[in-house]
Amino acid sequence: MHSSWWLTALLLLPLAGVLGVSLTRSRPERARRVALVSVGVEFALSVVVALLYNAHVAQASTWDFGVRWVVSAPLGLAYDVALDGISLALVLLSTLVALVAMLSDRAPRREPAYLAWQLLALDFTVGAFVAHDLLLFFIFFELVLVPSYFMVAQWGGPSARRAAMKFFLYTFVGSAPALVAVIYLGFLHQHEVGGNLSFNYSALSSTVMTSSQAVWIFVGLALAFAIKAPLWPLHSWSPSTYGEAPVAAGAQLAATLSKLGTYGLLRFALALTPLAVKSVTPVVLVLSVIAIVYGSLVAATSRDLRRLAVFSSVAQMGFITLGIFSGSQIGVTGAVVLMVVHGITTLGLFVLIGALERRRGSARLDDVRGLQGAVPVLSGFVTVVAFATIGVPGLGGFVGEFLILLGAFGVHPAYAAVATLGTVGAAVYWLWAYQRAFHGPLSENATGMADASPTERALLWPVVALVVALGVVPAPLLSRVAPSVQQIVAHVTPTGVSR
Amino acid sequence: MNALADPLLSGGVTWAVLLIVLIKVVLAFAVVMIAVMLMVWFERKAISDMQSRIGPQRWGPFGILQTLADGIKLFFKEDIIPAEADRVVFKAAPYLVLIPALVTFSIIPVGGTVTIAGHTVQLQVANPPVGILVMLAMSGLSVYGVMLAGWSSGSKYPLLSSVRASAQMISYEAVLGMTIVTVAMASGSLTTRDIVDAQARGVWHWNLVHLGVVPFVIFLIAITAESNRPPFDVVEAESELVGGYNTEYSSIRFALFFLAEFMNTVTASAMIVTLFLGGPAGWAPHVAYLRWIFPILWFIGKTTALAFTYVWFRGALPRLRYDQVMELGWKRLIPLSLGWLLIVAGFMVKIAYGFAMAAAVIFAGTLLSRAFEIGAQRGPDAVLSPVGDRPVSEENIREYFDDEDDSETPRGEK
Amino acid sequence: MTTLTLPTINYLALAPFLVMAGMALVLLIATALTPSRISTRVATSAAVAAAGSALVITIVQGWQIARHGAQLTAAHSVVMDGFSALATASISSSLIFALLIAHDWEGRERFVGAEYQMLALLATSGAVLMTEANDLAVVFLGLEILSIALYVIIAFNRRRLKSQESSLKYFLLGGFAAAVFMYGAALVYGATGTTNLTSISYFLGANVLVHPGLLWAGGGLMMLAFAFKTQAVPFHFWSPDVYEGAPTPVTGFHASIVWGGAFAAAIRVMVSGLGTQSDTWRPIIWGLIVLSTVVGALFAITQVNAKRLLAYSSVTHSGFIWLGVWAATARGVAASVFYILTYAPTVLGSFAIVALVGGVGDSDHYLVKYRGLARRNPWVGGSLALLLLSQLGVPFTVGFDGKFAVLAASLDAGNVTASVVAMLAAAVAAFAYLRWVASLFAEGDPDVAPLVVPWASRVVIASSVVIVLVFGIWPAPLTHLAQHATLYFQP
Amino acid sequence: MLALTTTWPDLLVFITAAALIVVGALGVISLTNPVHSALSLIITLFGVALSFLEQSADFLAAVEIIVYAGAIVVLILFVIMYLGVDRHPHDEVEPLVGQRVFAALGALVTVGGIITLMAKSHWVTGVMSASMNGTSLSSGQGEITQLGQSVFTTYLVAFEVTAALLIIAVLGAVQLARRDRESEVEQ
Amino acid sequence: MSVPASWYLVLAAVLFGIGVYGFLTKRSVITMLMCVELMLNAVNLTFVTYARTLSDISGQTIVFFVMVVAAAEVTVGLGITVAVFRRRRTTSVDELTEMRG
Repeated sequence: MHSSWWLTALLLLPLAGVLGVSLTRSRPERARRVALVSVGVEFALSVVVALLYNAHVAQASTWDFGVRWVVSAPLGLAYDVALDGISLALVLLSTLVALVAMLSDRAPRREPAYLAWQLLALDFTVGAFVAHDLLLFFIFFELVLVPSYFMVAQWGGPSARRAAMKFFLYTFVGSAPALVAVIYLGFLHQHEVGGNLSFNYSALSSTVMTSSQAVWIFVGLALAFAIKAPLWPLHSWSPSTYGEAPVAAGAQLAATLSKLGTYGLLRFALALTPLAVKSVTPVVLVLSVIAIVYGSLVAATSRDLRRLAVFSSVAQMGFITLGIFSGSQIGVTGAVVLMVVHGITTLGLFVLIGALERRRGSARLDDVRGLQGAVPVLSGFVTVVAFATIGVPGLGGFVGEFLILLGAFGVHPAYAAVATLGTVGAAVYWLWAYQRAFHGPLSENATGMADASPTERALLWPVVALVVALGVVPAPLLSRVAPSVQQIVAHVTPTGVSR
Repeated sequence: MNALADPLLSGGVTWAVLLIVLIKVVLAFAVVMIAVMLMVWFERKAISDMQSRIGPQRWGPFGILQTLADGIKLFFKEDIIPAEADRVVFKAAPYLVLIPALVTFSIIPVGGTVTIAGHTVQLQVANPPVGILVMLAMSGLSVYGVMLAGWSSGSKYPLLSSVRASAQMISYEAVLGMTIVTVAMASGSLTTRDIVDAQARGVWHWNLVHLGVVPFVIFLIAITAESNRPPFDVVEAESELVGGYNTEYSSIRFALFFLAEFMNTVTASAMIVTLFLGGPAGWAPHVAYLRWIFPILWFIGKTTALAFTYVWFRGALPRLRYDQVMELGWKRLIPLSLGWLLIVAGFMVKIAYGFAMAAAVIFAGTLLSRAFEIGAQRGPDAVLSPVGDRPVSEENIREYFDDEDDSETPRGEK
Repeated sequence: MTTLTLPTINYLALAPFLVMAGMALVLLIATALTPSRISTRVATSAAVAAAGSALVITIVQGWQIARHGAQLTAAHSVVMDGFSALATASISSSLIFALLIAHDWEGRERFVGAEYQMLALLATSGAVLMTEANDLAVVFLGLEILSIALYVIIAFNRRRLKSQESSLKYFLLGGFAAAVFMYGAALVYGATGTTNLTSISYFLGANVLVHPGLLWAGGGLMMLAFAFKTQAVPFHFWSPDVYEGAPTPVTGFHASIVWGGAFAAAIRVMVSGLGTQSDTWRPIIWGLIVLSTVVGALFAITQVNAKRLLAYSSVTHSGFIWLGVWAATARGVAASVFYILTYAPTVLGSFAIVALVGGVGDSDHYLVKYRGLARRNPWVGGSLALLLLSQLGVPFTVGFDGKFAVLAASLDAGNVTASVVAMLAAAVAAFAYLRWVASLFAEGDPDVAPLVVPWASRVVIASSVVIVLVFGIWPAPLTHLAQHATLYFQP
Repeated sequence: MLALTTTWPDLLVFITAAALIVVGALGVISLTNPVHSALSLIITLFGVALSFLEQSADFLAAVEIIVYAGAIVVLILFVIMYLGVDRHPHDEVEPLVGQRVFAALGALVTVGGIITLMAKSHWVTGVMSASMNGTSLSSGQGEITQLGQSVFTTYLVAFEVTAALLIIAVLGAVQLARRDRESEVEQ
Repeated sequence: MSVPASWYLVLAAVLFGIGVYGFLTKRSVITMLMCVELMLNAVNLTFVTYARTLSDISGQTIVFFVMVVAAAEVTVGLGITVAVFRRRRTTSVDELTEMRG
């Protein structure tokens, strides 16, 4: 590890963008330009960081770019950032999503405030991913709520305010016990080693605790993460929120916000409480499997793309948790891959939702027939993205799900089997429905629909390309993620199964 | 200073002691009653003289039994209780006036000490360690009688009168207290016996002289006002308030008020004598077995002189207006007595402190008088600026005076 | 004659009190000696000067304490330690804010004269006295100086009946609470033979009471009174009415200055005096915490009046501060002080805006009035949103740091359940704040003219926002200070 | 102070004081006319003063009468008369069902609890004159002197700050009772 | 000294209880004020009793302060009552209905 200002720059850049946007208050177009530039630079920066990653560190450590600066010793507050493979993947995802989302959202009247919130959301998400300190992560994790709330509440659909409130409260309630768990863990550590309160990740991960303490801490943390993800029984805020969110916000929220939950589960809830794993794994696995089956089925029966995005997310989150808790390195790696892929596909879905809503006023597909004839390119994009979400081989989703199932089969075959069946069933159902909407004669209400515009194509092609690329050559991603994953798995299950 | 101020009780309570106490009580009661009777007569006579009249003369020598005759007459008159009256309070009020006056007398040393059956007996009913505070407490309580008498009558004028009276009494109580503190400070004790003893060494040790004349004057004025005597008898101002708080009273209850008023005069005189004029102290010849009688005579003499002062006040001075009474109390006497207290305290510690304190008091007094002047100019306080240059429109003012009316519905929702 | 040896007095310890009460006297004398009424500007400047000097004095105190340690003075009835210095500093700076808010309010209501400033200074001097009181009698007197002056300024606006009614309610209940407090003090006196907190503590340290019932009863009654003053449930019922009725600048007084005094005294009595008995009183505080946070949050979400909402919100916050008291450790004390220190400017800033929106007559306090405020006055609306988010406990605001500090302290002392409950309640209360924040940004009535923000309010709002943000992101200076806010005596 | 060697006078005094206190207090809460309540309060005050006397707190007994009976209750009576609420006693309707029962229960439980706790603690657990520099109350010395000593040593600060309290009281009373010209506008 | 301190303590507690009961049930502001006075007197009695029991003058000194406070409190309280009464013509707390909710 070596000290470096890269991550700090990554965190300051969107803030500078916010400042720039707020300085151009009266001119929306200029504000948009400023915002776009800062997001673009941010994305470029993250790519540079990705390229620089681990170029100059000993192979033993997966953490890079670390900076630690104690803000308040008695409170244990510290500015402590670092990056490992998993974070790197998600940081890249976040910046990409933000860039595309911002580009795709061309609603006529977008106040600068909206752009500022978007930038802030990006900033906080990146902050959470690069936090190398439990408390700092938690702070960013909480902070993301504020821009999300405002974006949804103020620029969303007719009942957005209510939806945003529901979303905020849901997640806020979840994070209440999490904060308690965070502090509790900090004290366990402090009482063990003395000195000031510290929430440093590396330090905390070696905390000695009893297994019941571990379970309680896990439950406290996991609750918050599970709500944010959202994991199956706690997902009920998501349909209304994503149903009402403006497209760009929806993309940003669905694609990156949910990763905060799964990332937190993997990085903190799981890795900091190895002793809890044994007792909580069955529960999480059951929930994951239920989520997969339930999410897939609901997603497959929904012709509304927003609803599809929501429930396929639920299913995918099920896969991710299944992977995380499979206890095998392959499974966890798969989970990380799936996080990235899910982010990209969700982004694609929301870009499509935006496109459809511009044309038809809504993203519903159940009242149209034979769209393939009218808007072949758009239909093609829908197909690819949808296939990716249900894990059709050759696409990114497949790699993730495959790895997860592979990992899970080795350890918990029964769960894996059910999960597989669930997806297969859903795929069948989905294909059948797809046939109705896209094949056959064109229905009247779809005539006159324009096909994808150049901008839309310019945005969607890279998405599709990425999905395909990740499906075909996942190696660059895997090679960066795997060592970090291995460290976590090794920490959680010292004698662990690794295949 | 002794914890046990009364040597009589130091040896424990025996039957003899109880008997002595009982005798003292009865004796004091009798003496007070007779004194009151004489006081009434004395006042009527003296006033008559001042006004070139003759005054009572039928009953007894020089009409000395006139009071008794009046009492008997009143006793046989019809006892009227107004329909609107609060009966219990109405009946109780006269006693509430009388009792404090009587109790106050119990702490006044009328003479030195005598030895009866081996017991040293002080010639005063009681000598509690808190001494002079009893007088303050009683003057505080005497407010009730007046106040309740007026209130319970269920009539407008008595009520007004009683409110006036009680306000006046409370105000002057503060002055009294402040002067008493000065005296207590000089004597280093609160017991009346110690106060008297401290003055026993000669006229120059009398508090009248010892403390400067000011406290004496203040006390004299204050206690006159406290007992609603002329020229501070605004509560009974016939021209304004019919007859005062006891307008509705008749028969024996009225007599009780009357009694109380004169008893207060006697007590007040005795109290001044005790506090400022050395009480029973005075020259006494060596006469075997009768040495104890001279202090008593001195006491009676001094008290009579003061009682005459009261009568003189009544005969000579016009009645003050009510607001003048209150102003005198609050704006003159209270600051003055407080200032004098501080000066005396300063001198008691060190002469230099005394002068410094005097300077400070004079400075404060100047400021105070300036403040009074300004206060008098300013008139009643106005919170808003005068209507002429008000930038707020009349409508707005309406609105914000009305803000209480729309309590339930938020304004914005209309 | 017996000689009297006066105790030595360290006037530095009493200086903040003396400065404030002294300035009140000066204003009183000036009022009497000037022919025209003193202008609000002069009165405010004088009072702010006094508060500012008190603030400076606390810095000197802190310096002295750092060099020579904490000390008892005036026959051990007053103590000067880091805790009192910091609490006094918090109270003094809150007073500056409160005075500035009141300055604009007096201008709007066209009040002239220095009465308000005098009473505010006197009330604050009572709170200051409470922070450094080391004797139950002094605590009581401080409490009463604070309360009685407060009754008057709550009823200050003679044109508003609400103001007087709420003052009456507060007065009656406050008198009741004072009597209860004193009865508790009497019982503690009987149980320990002294009213001096240090002596009480020594006594309890040196003697094990076989039958501590008397002490329990006394401590319990005193705690009841503290709970009343700090708006802890179930003794909070007066607070919404008083918040609604009191003039808005006075409302700001409550959660800053009154709390400063009341919590300081509560901490000193409970931790310094009865610290050895913490096992006994902790369950009571536990109940207070759980009830305050939950009830406060539940009622806050149903309110339609901004001031009532803030009243219930402060009930919740009170529960949080009690969390720090519950811990009864150095960390807990520091956390509570930190919370008060940061909550005070937050709530004062909020009330500055509420007072502005209330307008002439100080009566428009319904939440509907706030619709679109952020669109009409972006800076004011944004500030209010930030202040509310801080009360909600969003990270990078002082609200989060404060909650974090007390939670840390209470968890450190092993109070997991109450901490979880408090956090959940805070999440529920979030609804109330959010609804308000949302309405700030909603489309408002276009006919409503933007607010005019006078300079004093501007100063208050700006500084509270700066404090909330700067110390929210970088709380180190304040936490550092709070760490030195140790009690003179802690068993 | 009466140094009595026999016990029955003490008992008698106590019984009298207790009777005065309880009767007076019950009167305060049961009489409907506020003036009668106030008078009843005076009875209680006398009982308290009497019990002070009995417990060798003569000075306080006097002060109790002077301050409470002589000033506070007079003030209360003043206001009652000034407001004219004396002639129309409130009809004592219970606004909340069973409020009295609950209040009685609450008061009973509180008082009972306190008495029980006190009794269990043998009424007093403090050590005689344990205070650090408190002035001990020893017989043979004047009680007033000791009070003075205590006020100017142990409680010096407390004593001095009462000044602030009194200033507030005066200032507050004036401020509250002031009727400004504009308040006539609304009538 | 014969009467045990406990008798006085119980007497004080009873007085306090009566005050509390009255405060909770009475609706007239002035009567409530008087009930607070009852409570404060119970406090005074307790302090004096303990001062005797403990042979410590502090208990008596504090009674002083309680009295001062009582006086100040009554002054201000009655001031507020008068101010409200001027506007409302009632001293019953039930009729203080400006604020609800």
